[in-house]
Amino acid sequence: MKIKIVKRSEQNRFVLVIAPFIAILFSFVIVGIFLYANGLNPFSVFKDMFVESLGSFYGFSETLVKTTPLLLCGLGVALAFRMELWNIGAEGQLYIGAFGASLVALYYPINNHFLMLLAMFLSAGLFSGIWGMIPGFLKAKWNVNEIIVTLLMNYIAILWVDYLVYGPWKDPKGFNFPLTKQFPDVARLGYYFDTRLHTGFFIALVLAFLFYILIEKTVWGYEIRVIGNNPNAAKYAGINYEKNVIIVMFISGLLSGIAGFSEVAGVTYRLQHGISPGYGYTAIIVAWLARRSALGVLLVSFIMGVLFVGNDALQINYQLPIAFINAFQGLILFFVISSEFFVNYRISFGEK
Amino acid sequence: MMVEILLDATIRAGTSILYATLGEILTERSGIINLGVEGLMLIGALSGFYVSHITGNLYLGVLAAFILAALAGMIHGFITVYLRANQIVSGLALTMFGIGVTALFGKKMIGIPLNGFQKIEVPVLAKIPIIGVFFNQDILVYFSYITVVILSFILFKTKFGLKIRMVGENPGAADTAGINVYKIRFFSTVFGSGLSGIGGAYLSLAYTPLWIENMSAGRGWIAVALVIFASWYCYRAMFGAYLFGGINALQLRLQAMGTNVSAHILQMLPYFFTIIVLVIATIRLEKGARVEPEGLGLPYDREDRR
Amino acid sequence: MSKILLELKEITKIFGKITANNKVSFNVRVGEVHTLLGENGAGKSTLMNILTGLYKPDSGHIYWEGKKVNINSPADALKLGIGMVHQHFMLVRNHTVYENLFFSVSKPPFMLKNNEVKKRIKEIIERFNLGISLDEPIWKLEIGKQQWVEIIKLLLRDCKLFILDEPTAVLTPQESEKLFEFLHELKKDGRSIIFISHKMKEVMDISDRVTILKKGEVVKTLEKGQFDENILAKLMIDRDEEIVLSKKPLADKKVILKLQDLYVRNDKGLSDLDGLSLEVFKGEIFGIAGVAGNGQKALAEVLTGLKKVEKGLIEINGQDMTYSSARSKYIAGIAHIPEDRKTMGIAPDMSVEENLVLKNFKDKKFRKGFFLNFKKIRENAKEKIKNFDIKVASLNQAVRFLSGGNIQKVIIARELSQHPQILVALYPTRGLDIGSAEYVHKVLLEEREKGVTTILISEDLDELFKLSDRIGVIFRGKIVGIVDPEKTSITEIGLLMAGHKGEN
Amino acid sequence: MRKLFLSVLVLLFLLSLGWSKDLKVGFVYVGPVGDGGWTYAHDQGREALEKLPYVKKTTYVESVPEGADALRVIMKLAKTGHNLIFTTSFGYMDPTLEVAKRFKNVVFMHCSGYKTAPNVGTYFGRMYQPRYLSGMIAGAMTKSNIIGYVAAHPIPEVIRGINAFTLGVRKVNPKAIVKVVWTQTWFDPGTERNAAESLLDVGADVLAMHQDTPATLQAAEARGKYVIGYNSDMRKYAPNGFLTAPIWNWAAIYEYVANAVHNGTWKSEQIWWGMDKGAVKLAPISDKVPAEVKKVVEKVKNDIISGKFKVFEGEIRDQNGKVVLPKGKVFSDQELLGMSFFVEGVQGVIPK
Repeated sequence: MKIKIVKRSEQNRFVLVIAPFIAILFSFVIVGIFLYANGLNPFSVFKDMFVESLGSFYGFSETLVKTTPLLLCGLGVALAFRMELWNIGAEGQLYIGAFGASLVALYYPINNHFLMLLAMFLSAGLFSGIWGMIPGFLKAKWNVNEIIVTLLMNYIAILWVDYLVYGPWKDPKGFNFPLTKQFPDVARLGYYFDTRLHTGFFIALVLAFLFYILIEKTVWGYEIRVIGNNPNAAKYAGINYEKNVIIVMFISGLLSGIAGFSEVAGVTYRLQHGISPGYGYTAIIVAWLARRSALGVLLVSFIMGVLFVGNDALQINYQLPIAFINAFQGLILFFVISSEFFVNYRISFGEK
Repeated sequence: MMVEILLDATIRAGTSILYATLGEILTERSGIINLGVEGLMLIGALSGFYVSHITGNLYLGVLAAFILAALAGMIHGFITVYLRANQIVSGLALTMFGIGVTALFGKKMIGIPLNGFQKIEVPVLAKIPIIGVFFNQDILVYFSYITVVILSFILFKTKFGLKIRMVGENPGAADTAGINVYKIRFFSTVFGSGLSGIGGAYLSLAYTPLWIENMSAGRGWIAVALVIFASWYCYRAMFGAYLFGGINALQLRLQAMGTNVSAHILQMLPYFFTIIVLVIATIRLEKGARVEPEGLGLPYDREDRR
Repeated sequence: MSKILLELKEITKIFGKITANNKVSFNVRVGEVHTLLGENGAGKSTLMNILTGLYKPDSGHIYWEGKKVNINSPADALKLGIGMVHQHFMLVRNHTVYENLFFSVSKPPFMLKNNEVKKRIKEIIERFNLGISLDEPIWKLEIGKQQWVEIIKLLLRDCKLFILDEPTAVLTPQESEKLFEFLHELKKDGRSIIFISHKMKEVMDISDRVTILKKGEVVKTLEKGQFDENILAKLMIDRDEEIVLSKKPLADKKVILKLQDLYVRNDKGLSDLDGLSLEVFKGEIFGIAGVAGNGQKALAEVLTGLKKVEKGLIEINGQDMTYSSARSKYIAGIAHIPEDRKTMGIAPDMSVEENLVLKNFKDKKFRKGFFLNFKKIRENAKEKIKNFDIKVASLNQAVRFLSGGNIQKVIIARELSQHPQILVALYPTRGLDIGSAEYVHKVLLEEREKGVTTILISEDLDELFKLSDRIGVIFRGKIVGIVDPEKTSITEIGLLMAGHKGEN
Repeated sequence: MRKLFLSVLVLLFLLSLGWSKDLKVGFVYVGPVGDGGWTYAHDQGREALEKLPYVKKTTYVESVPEGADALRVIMKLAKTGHNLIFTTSFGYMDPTLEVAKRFKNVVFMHCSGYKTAPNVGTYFGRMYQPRYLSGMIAGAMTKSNIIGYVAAHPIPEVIRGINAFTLGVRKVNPKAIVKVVWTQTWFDPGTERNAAESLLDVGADVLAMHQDTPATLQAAEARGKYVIGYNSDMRKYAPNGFLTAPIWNWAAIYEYVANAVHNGTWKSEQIWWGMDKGAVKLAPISDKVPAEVKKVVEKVKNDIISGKFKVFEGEIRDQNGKVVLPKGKVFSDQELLGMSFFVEGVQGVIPK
């Protein structure tokens, strides 16, 4: 018997879809063994995880609330991926979007509900879009590495918001705590069914749909697809790479910024320190697992939402520390990335 | 006097970042990006602390930090080198994993004091004004100087370093020259991870001898940025690490001297500064020759038909 | 008869659905030049990659000096004494010549800087009078020099078997001559050479034996004296007579394209075009001959607007077009068949129909406002596939799954669909099988009949002689001579290609 | 429909008053239990509760971000039958109230906030009292008359601590000044150590701090200077330089609240206990401190406990010498909770 690793000449659709799930299954098995060794019944632990996030209407709505920022940031990152750009800066773009939305909500007394939200939306999108455009511009103009610039700009964005909430934007009646005033009612997104599910989720859905249309159906999307597939061919076809880098990074930043808008207007109703617990970083993973497609981002961000909300059950029902959950998620990721190998290669067992 | 104090704070604040940066330089020189530095530093910090606490020997702690971080780096190495998977995502997973695992196993180490590395004055040299500050440090700082020299020496003066650089630049060429691309890349990733682990151990054994969760507090990410800042050169990494440490030290000292500057704005400066430096460095590049290893981030598959 | 050095028995290698080598057997004797002849895609490169340990065969055995061997890695091959100069050089561009050669010395020392190593390398450079500086980074060397660096590697390793994959493609005739002299010396030294080439004349000159490969299989191995150019061509092409192409003379000589004193720099800041001037008449096929790397690519890129001109003038129909962008120029009527089909001409993972509008997707007929008009795109694809006889499984098929010839047809169909005034064709038949190549020739001549002006850049002199109305020779970024293909000789062009000014 | 639902809830609530005396207590932590500081101290309190016979179970959820996730976690705890929930960070204030609206039969206790509801109380400790005492010790021990204070984030709790400390310093040593450096961190030992050293560099010979890590203690110990800890008795990190530490004892409050709920006597109140009730303490004072100083401190401590002495009692001047509290007046709790100025003797700036 001889085991050989052979590169697949054509992608096997079945493996493509099934590999990540098998990988997740594997990590569940390993974690299950760990749980069992610690005297817990792995099946009830995992069951509770899913019951928590999917088993009730409320849990489901919470999962969607958690999905929203991941979906938006994931779309942003995925769009940049489409052009082979690594936008690691979704986290910072989210903060800048939250800043833009809050700027309007706190300092512009618009009394119309719709106009207020629209203004917040636009302000969030504009600020974060420009924020995202900066690394795009540097990339286009001087070929400065966008991974590093976006990564560094995250820190600047977070520190900027900290500066505001600890300083000039602090709620004067908030006993000096690092929070802004709560937004007026007109600056809050509506919520539904007596849950926290808010309009932000539907905005995200619409944007996901627009993302799909934009990429797959429009002339501009065609340009982006050509660039992403073969930048030389794009240049040859007269597609302006530099211009599109800037535009794509603008929209990419904008999408993440809308996540910031959705969080402050739909969930927290104020700007505060630590508005995102790392959605922007998770979004990179989301976009990658989603293989850059809108539908994929929707699916993966939902699965991530399920995991996040399901974690509550692990902590509350079983007192598993958050550290365990982090390690668990790292493990799942390791397995999923490794499974990619089987998408690209097959192992054949043949006679020597 | 003030200069010496500031320099002293700078060196010590920069040393853990320096180790991590050197580790990442080694890894990236072989063509592998490892965004798991933050996780590796934590693994190094915990295992260093743990072993030092159990054995009472700080040196064993450093060794343990190196070995365990290297083992964790092996996961990344295996996934990216042998399974040819996406390096960025694998690195992010490593960071998540490192944060989780160290918090999980570090619970018992919280609140335990440790007698860490002490300063050792180098005779004569320590007496030189200003420069002398470099020679009144703890052993890990001295070891970091040596690491800079040795790593730079290995990378640029020896056969072994040429292998690493070739593999990072053009794995195909290296392969036909009879170099085992996979082995070199794997080795560089593992060894580089170990160095990042020592960076973590510097925190838990010398700078602030204690263990708490997440004690690297983002230094791993700074190291990743510094590799670019240093354009993959060891001595520049040293400069960069001290620059970062220095700005932080300066920021705090300006406060202590009663200057009215926003800490948040000041803390932005290093990042802002790095972006500016990065842009200038990129613009000034000699055209044609790229600074980064040309094979960086690309998996190598011998049978890949293009 | 001398001893057998290497013997391959029934080597088979399969990539996915393609059988690259099917039960290939042949041997190499000590001290012979054994030429492998075959179209691109006949499986020569795959076979050589197996020999050098880059690929592992799916079945079959290799015998080296009578012993069965397994070559699992390039290191194994080097240990045996098999060395190869790949078509794509295996050099590290950012490293110096010295660093690139370092691992080729036996037992490389621990320290990079080593006078012993330096001496050994220098000896070889001096012995063959190569004039290469050890401290120069590779990217600063001319392509011919880079090849010598590759050859020095094999000499340093004291290889018994040299494999040279189309080594003359990047050389002037004079440089090739030098290479052949060198190969004779190797032979005298008792070393064996596997030589891969398309150029019949060279093959005739140098080969002791020739093995012809076709579609992954060995057709025949012939001893010296058993073959001449005709026999070889026949075995290779499997066709008795060439279709003779006739072309009508040009009606009038109206200048359609005028280039004056063009200067273009590349990324390295070196001059790619160095004061190039040229006038092309309407309706002619203007051939550009020259050794690769003398500015052909830059010329094409400038003409198609991919590259900016540093200095100079480009006039089309008397109109200054020097500084217009790629798109507006294309619309002004320049079509482009790029040098490298797969890396430039197509978006490989996108569908055939989408690739067929790669250049004109912005046209009104293919869009509805912001959106693509998929109906029209599909209609267009159907029409092109029919007209150009493109073989596809479906319109949605990713274009990378097509054969090389069909990919070229996709590109040509797309480029010609806009009825261009000028066509810039780079190496349009490179790597195509004879059938596809002839099809391309036919299309080019048809376009000529329609009044399209073609600038044909090719390294295949036969092709240039066959198609061109005039041939300009490019050397170091300048046109150094223009000749009439019916009145000139290969020798004259060869001299021009080497930079010797022609008499005219 | 909703009305019906609510009335059922109320009914259930009334019924529950009848027999359900056993407690299931939930805790929401902002950091990991392993932070060695704030959350660690709370968790000590939780462990104390576990020993009570009527406490059936305690549950904690750690590292809960103060943004969108808090509400979901608190809700989850309420839903899983926890009838007493402690939320231990200021940022949980609004989410706590939000959840409380829906779970009228659950008692919520929010730490460090100011908003209450019929089933929401607040609690905090008058940490400024032991801070004052520690300041007296620092003032007595300094020779350079410069005392360094490694401050965390500029929120009222920290500012109040600095002020109380400074008042204590000035009480025994009117010439001494307190220099403040903000680290903007709760636990980053590296930066905190650096900050501590920056204060030592400008001549401070006694340090005080407000973070969760003992980095400041280590810095002082290494330079042979004195240091005052925080959160819990951290003397093992600075065996020579450690003077004392104001420390939390949350168990006092937790046991009181649990008992009240158990007995059905709980009412919404704002608990702000001081040293008199043992919610905050001063760790045993080091032998390095002269006996006469100890004596004075002991006396003031007794006065504080007996209520004879108030820390923030006029006349108090701000940094610029302006009188902010005339003689004989006392700051109200509201004023204390929102404190945002430095008293005379502090050298430093509150970031604006």
